[in-house]
Amino acid sequence: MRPGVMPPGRSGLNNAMNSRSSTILIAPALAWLTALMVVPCVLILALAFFRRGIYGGIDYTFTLENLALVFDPLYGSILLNSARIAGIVVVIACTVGYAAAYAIATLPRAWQPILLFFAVLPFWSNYLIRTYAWMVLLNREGLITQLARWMGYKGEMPQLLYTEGAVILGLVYSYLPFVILACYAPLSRLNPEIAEASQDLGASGWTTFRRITLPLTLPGIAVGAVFVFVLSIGNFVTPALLGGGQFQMIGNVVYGQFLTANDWPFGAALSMVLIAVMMVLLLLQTMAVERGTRADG
Amino acid sequence: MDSPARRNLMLLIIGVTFAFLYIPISVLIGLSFNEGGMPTAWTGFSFKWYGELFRNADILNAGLNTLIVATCATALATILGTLLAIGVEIRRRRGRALEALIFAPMIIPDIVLAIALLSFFSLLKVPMGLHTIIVAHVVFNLAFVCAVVRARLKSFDWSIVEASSDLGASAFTSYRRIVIPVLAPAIIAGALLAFTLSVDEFIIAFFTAGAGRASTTLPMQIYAMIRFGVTPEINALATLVIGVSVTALALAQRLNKGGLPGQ
Amino acid sequence: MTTPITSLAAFALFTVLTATVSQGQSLTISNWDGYMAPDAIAKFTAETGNAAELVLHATNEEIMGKLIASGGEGYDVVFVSSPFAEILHNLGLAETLDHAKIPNLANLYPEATKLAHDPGNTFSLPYAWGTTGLCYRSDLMAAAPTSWNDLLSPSAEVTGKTTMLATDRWLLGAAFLANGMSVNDTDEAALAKVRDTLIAAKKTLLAYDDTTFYAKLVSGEAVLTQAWDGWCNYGIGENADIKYVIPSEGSDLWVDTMVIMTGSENKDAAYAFVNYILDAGNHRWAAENILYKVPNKAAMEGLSPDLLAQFTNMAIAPADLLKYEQLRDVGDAQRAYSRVVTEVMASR
Amino acid sequence: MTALLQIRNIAKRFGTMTAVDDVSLDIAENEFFALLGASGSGKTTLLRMLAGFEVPSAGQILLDGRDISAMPPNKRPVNLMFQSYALFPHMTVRANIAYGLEMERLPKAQINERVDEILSVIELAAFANRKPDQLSGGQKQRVALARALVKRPRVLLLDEPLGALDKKLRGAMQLELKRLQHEVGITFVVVTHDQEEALVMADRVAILRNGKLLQCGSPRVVYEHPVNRFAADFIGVMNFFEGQAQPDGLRLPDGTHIASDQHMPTGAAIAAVRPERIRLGSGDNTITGTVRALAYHGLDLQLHVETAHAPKPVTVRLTADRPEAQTLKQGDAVTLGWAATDTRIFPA
Repeated sequence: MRPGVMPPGRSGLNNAMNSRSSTILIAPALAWLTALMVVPCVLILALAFFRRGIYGGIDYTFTLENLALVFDPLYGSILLNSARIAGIVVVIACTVGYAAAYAIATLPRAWQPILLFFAVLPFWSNYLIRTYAWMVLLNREGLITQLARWMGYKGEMPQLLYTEGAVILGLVYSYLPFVILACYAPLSRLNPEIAEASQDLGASGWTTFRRITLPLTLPGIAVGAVFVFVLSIGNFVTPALLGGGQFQMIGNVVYGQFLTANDWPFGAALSMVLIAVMMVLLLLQTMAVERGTRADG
Repeated sequence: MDSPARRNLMLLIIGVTFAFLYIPISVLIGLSFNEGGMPTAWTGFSFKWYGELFRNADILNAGLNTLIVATCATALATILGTLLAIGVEIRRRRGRALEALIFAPMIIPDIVLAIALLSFFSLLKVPMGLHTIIVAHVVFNLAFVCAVVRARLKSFDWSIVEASSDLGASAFTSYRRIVIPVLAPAIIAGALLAFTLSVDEFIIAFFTAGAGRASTTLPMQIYAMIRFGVTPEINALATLVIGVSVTALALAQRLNKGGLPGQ
Repeated sequence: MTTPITSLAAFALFTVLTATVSQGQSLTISNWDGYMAPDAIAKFTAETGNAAELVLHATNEEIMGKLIASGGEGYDVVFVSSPFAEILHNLGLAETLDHAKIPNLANLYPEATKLAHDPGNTFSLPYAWGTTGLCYRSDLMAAAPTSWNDLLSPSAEVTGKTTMLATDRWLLGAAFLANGMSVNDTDEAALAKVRDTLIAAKKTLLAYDDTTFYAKLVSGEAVLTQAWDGWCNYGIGENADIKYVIPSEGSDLWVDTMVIMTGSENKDAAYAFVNYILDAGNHRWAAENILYKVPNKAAMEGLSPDLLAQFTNMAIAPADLLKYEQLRDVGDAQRAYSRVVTEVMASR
Repeated sequence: MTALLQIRNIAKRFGTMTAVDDVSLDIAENEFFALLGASGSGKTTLLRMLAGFEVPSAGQILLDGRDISAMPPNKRPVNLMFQSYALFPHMTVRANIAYGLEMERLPKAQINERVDEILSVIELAAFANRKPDQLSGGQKQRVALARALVKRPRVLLLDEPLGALDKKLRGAMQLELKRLQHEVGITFVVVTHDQEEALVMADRVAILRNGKLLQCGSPRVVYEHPVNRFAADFIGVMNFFEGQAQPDGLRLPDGTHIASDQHMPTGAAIAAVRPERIRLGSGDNTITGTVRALAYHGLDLQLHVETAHAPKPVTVRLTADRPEAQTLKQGDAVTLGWAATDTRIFPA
């Protein structure tokens, strides 16, 4: 028994106010989450099995049409395309984010918290505003064009805004702080002597990174990657604002089914796909983390 | 290992990353003080757009709505999330299902939660308005508060609660005088994060809001401003909103050294 | 934190308050933002003694979703485009109008009582009408556009600087017209053709834009856009080089209407409201300020010639407007329309 | 006279694990009592049952003849000084000490008076307004002690009270605690794994092993007359020789006879002798062996002598300044002797 910190289950606190008080403490939040998250999500699952009324609304007859439609080539291709864009975002964000986190972790300990704070800060400021900032920078008459003109560039500027590149850039920009945070956590916990031991045993800096540092910090990258993928594939704001409405991510289709086409059952079926993707990725990530922790003993 | 070249490379990486993160925001902040208001030309320093902002009834109305939503959602989420964190930490057996349920609101795509709540409210014929946004925000806010408080509880010395009990305090007194005050920095930090999230949250608010101005929040107003023609006031608004977030986050960080979720 | 119970109580109180406020007995009117005089509600209340609350919707689809979800409850008068008024009528949510209660109906142009979607104004009252055409920067184009094909297969000069409307029916409308089809065509082959036209056009597009295309014209980001005439006028108001043209293949006739809901608990007040809007002076406000044509003869006749000279598309004769086909409710074919739009959006 | 604290056949089971197994003890008024045992011996669980943090699975705890087994900790006139001290980190020293008195709802003036009094006893008056993280380990320990003592409990329980202090401070604090106990006249029950600490401080010591009480008695009794080999092994260092019991001692497998004044009938038995009872040269019992290791401890010299009679080397402690100790070196052949009265015989 560690001195002082009684492991829950053996502590006197638990005897005095144990499982019963734990239940009392947990109950309100659990009830809230059940009523306002679990039940609505189950409702969505159920909706997916009903017909849409001719003018929207729900016709309560059972059907598998909506689920079948999800795998229709049209929506299948939208799903794949969303996954492709989200995948590109993940790769870029994780590469840049890991590099930045790695660089921060090499600096003196005293600087790290402040740098990390400033790296994360944008993540907590308004998403729409951060996206809008890129509209200001990228549009044809925007700051980047102005800058190019000012520097003497005379030709026609390539279209920057309303392109797939702009959507990817916007998503990377939005989620990069989170990736830096997720990658920094395992990097900062890494015992520097492990890397030194590797070099002492004859490995080069690069080999040490590849064989020691990277595998040990993989769980952080996995967390970052899953978050970024899930948030990107379900996003509808960035494609709408930076894509000029020309790039349909699965999030936009769900949005459209609910707010434009008034086809709630199909929208529900599509969001089931999003939930499924999220769950599979979380499972994979949990497995990656467990493998990681087993690997480092 | 720590050659100057390597060190310079690391500083370069950090410099480039921070430039990428901060240039867009800085541009907005800069433009908010541009007399002309347009990115095309700098016509002089001015607070004109801030003045415009405070004369814009729609923005003020949305700002007030946001304040109501964020305050109520934060208050509720702080209570529920703190109790949840303590309850979970003193629990003997913690199933994966419970952990997943607590974790879910942080990872579930906003759009899914948004449409789920929209369907839920409209099927139950709950009239939508600020109150529906508030109860929806509590869902993810309480998860964040819970995460921050649980992080603090990991290093919490439960023997002080036993000591309190040993010295004659009832369970309630122990919570009131020992547990809550010791956890206070984490609880306040969690509340500040929840407040920030609530102030900035757009998608769920957008779907669970009622009709019209009565339940338009600031992010909804910003979205409308971006979609329906940009006015220079938006830069001033952006600067203020960023200011609020930065202040809340800095306070949270100060109170809860290194204890933000994920850290 | 010290008084969680107090904050809980405050929240409960607040919830109750918001709930009761939204249950008020006054009229609830839903309209697009900025589509009515800001003081219209206040003046209506002052003149008739009926309290009213204005709520806003961003799109037809948004208000339709709400009306269908709620079975039409909670709203008294809604402003929607004509195909959506038809849907409300088909769902039995639109009140059959008692013309005796709307004396100002007499102000309407005779043409406005013969609209295809609702001849005789049995369930809807036209509020504004107009055409969908091309809004462009005459100074940045070598030759003025004349055809929908100038937009759909643009010259090199304007490639990447065009926008189209994002709303299903009008997006399809451009391609239907360009292909010489009805804007309400539901034939499978026709839809396939339209889809191909739009996919080809997408590659040359700057963006889909319903709301800020005029601003893009003003800034020069775009030079040629698909536009509703009234909205093009905002651009014309800021830059005289912006012009509006109805392409040679024609346009649709769009009509935004007022519908009284059958579920209204205060129908007399609802009638009073639509009658108030149709008053020559009140209706004129819309033409003068939002620069849309109104189907109100008495209102239009009071417009200043200067306004009509600046915004030439406002001068079109009602008889000419009626030459164009209206968008109609296509029933279940709407799903096929949505699918075509999704296919276009998903194409790369 | 009945004992202040009577522990009657108490047991505690956690699931299938029995932490405390049928322990009975009487602790007298004003006694300094030590519960001694290795980790996992059940001593802490026993202490926590006395404090009220664990409910016994069986048996009773009587305080002044009253059963308190089911009384919650906050109602017992018993206080615990925690191993981690468990000082409230957000309160000053003064507030920490006053906390328990506030729980008794004493008048403010009286609380202040008693806090001041105890602060001067522990000599921390100057630190009254500091927070725990501004104190040294020894100061924290004294605050924790004061916080429990100020309540004037019938029994003060101390869980490894000196465990977190460094070795030097620990020695000083052992005597300090004993002095303090004498001064305040309160019964102390100390849990410790450090046998030296128990011997130095306690009036009586109870040795626990695997949840069972091995022996209870004064330090001299448990040291000189352990009841079995485990008690003998636990306290101090002991040399063991296994063999068969005989009327006047024990016969080793190689035939060597070990004489003892203790008698055991027959069967496998163990002879035990303390290292400091063994001398160089012959005695009632004499064996020979080879010095394998020498360790100089300042006051004495410790030898490990390999012999033919036991698998482990025999440990011998000689006073370091004796002449024969000066010349000993590794590999020397030595003769070891000790008295029969110093030999204990236990069943194997």
